[in-house]
Amino acid sequence: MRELIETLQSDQSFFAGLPPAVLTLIFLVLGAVFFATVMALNALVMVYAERKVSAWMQDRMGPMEVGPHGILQTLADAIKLLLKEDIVPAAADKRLHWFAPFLIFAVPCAAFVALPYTREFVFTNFDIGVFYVASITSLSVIAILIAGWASNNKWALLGGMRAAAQIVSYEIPAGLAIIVIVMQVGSLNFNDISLAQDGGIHRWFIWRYFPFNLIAFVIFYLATLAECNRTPFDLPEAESELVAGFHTEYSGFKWSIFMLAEYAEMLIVALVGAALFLGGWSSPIPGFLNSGAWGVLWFGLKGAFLMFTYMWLRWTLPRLRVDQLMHLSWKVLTPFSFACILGVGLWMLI
Amino acid sequence: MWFDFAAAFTFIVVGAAFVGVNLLISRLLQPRHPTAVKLSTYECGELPVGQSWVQFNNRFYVIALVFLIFEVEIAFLFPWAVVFKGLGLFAFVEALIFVGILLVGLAYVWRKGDLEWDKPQTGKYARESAPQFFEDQPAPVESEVREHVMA
Amino acid sequence: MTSFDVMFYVIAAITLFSAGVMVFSKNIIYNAMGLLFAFFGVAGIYVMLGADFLAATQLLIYVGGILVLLLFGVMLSQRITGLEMRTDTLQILPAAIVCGGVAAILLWMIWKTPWPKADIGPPEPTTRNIGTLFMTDYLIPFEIVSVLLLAALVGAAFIGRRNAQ
Amino acid sequence: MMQVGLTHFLVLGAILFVLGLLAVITKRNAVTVLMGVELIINAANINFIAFARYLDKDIDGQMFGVFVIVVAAAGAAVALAIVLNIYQRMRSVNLDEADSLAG
Repeated sequence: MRELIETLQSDQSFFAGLPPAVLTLIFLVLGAVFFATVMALNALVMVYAERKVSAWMQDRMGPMEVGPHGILQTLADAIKLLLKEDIVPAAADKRLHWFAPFLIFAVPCAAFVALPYTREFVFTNFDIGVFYVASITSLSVIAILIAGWASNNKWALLGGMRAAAQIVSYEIPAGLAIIVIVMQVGSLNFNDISLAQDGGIHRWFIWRYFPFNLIAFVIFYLATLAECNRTPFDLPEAESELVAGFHTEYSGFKWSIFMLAEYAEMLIVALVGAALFLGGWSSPIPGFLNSGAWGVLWFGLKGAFLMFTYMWLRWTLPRLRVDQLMHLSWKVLTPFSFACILGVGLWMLI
Repeated sequence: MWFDFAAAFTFIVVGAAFVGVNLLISRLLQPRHPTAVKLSTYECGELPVGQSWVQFNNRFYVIALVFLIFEVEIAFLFPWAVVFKGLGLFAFVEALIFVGILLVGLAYVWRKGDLEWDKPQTGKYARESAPQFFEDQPAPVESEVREHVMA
Repeated sequence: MTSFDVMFYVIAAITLFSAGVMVFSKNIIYNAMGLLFAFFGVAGIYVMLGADFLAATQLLIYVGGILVLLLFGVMLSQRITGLEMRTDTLQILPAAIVCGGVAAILLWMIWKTPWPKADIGPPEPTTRNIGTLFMTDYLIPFEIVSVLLLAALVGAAFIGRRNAQ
Repeated sequence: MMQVGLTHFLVLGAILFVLGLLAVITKRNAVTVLMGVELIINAANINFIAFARYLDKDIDGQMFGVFVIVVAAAGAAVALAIVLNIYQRMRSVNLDEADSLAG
């Protein structure tokens, strides 16, 4: 990205006259707008895919009316949501009720900046990439707590508290699973991590140090699933007991901002999982389309595959109980992730 | 480094602006007919009782506490993991001591039952200990009910 | 003014404004929100000072950890009605005198001290150095941190447990 | 307007410190007082790191910063536990009411 800006400046191009700071700012804003659009489109596509996948798994048709095979259904839903009345309950704290959607959307947006998209073109080259993503995504807890509190609704507040307790519990195993990979690479930079897995499917981290990395991947997968409040970890939104959880009192487009953020967060954890364990932008077949912009394709495919498995699980598994949830996080995943660090560490020494 | 963080800052600002623009568009397009019933708090059709800013069980606090302590540990393990490859056995033993001491803490809260959430009780014990809200019983004080529900 | 200067003033303004909200707002949740942005701004200041690892640690521990703990503390320690979410202020006059005095002394000191003019280069990545220092010069503090955390965990869990009484 | 240097960071730290101090003195609610303490700690940390960058040109100051953050986390954890305990005994977190040792 920075190289691109420098090339544009040095050329006798249209941009040559602009001061570097302004040019950089323009490019950053354009990039950010691009990624925000990607987040919105991602949600549109994923909601459609989720409906079709669930229909397929339950042997029914799913949306069929709007457009061929109902492909415009989510677009119609988005327009509908845009036109809906936005209700702020009279008892709510209005300012914070407005504030929470902004925070919850800005957080995943900031995480996109550090991911590795291709071998040559990195948007940014964070030296602390993984750590940065881990810390910025931990902010969404605050947004959820604020949304739950500001609604001044018992279901919303209880849902928010539950969501916060769940997310913070699963941040620990997820972080420890990331450390397992960082130990093997010796760098927090996403591109270094992807580079270490370059050269085919057998070089991916998920297969190395068998079975420790595989266990770490499973831990990371389950923990991030829980952080996204997805089934079987969707207790904060358990509709039978808590109505809609922390966004019970949100309607209209503010509600859809929460949905957008949820799908964006799913995309982020899927992409981070792909970058850490499944080789990032590198091609699964050695030497096959393993350069340049193809990286985006591979990276996206791996992420899409992980997201498909999220949906698969959603329509397969029942919801956990609260006590099972805490049990799984603290008494199963956390000890096992420490065991993975121990095992990989010992293995690397010999 | 500054470029990367400037990019992150820009993304946060643009992300918030994206929300703002969309909410503004929505605001211009949507109908606005607020009524008292529409603006009331949703409690499954019942009239809301009291404020929702109720008090919760301390268990939430203990979970957050254990989380904070282990989060700090993770923050310390990240730089260790970066240099582990080059330093070898010595660094491994040091981290082992570091993690081992903290695992004592995890074992403590585990043993003391701080990580337990209420389990649904079954069998004879459940019938005896379940709260009885029947007519022959004195009516439960509201706060007790709430604590029971919120636990 | 370079872009560095502009960024400094932007971040400083965010930090000071939110710290002001934290201090002067009477609603505890608003105080916590002010603190959120103040922490964020301080993380930005760390980045400007070339401490990238520390900035991310600030986000992870302060915002993702301590602030969540504080919010839980607020929600666990308030009465049912919204009125109690307000927090009163006491001792305004003596506080103003003390704080004004401290501010005057600090600013006077900063102004009077002849700070050496330093030529500094662009910031370097710090994580690797921090890791190495943990394993060499700061080995004992590194280990003692785990003892401190253990003590805090056991002590706070003991005190905070509901049936401790 | 002079170029941003060490002095600017120190002044920012000083103002943050004073704001935190103000919160600690004037607030009645124990949780808010804790927030003020966190602000003070952050102000001190800015100074550590500013000196590390401009005077020491080393990262020892940043090491100090990391340890300060850890100690702040441990302190906040224990302090909040105490506040919650006081609340359960006295049904109040106002510091001027929690003046009895006997509970």
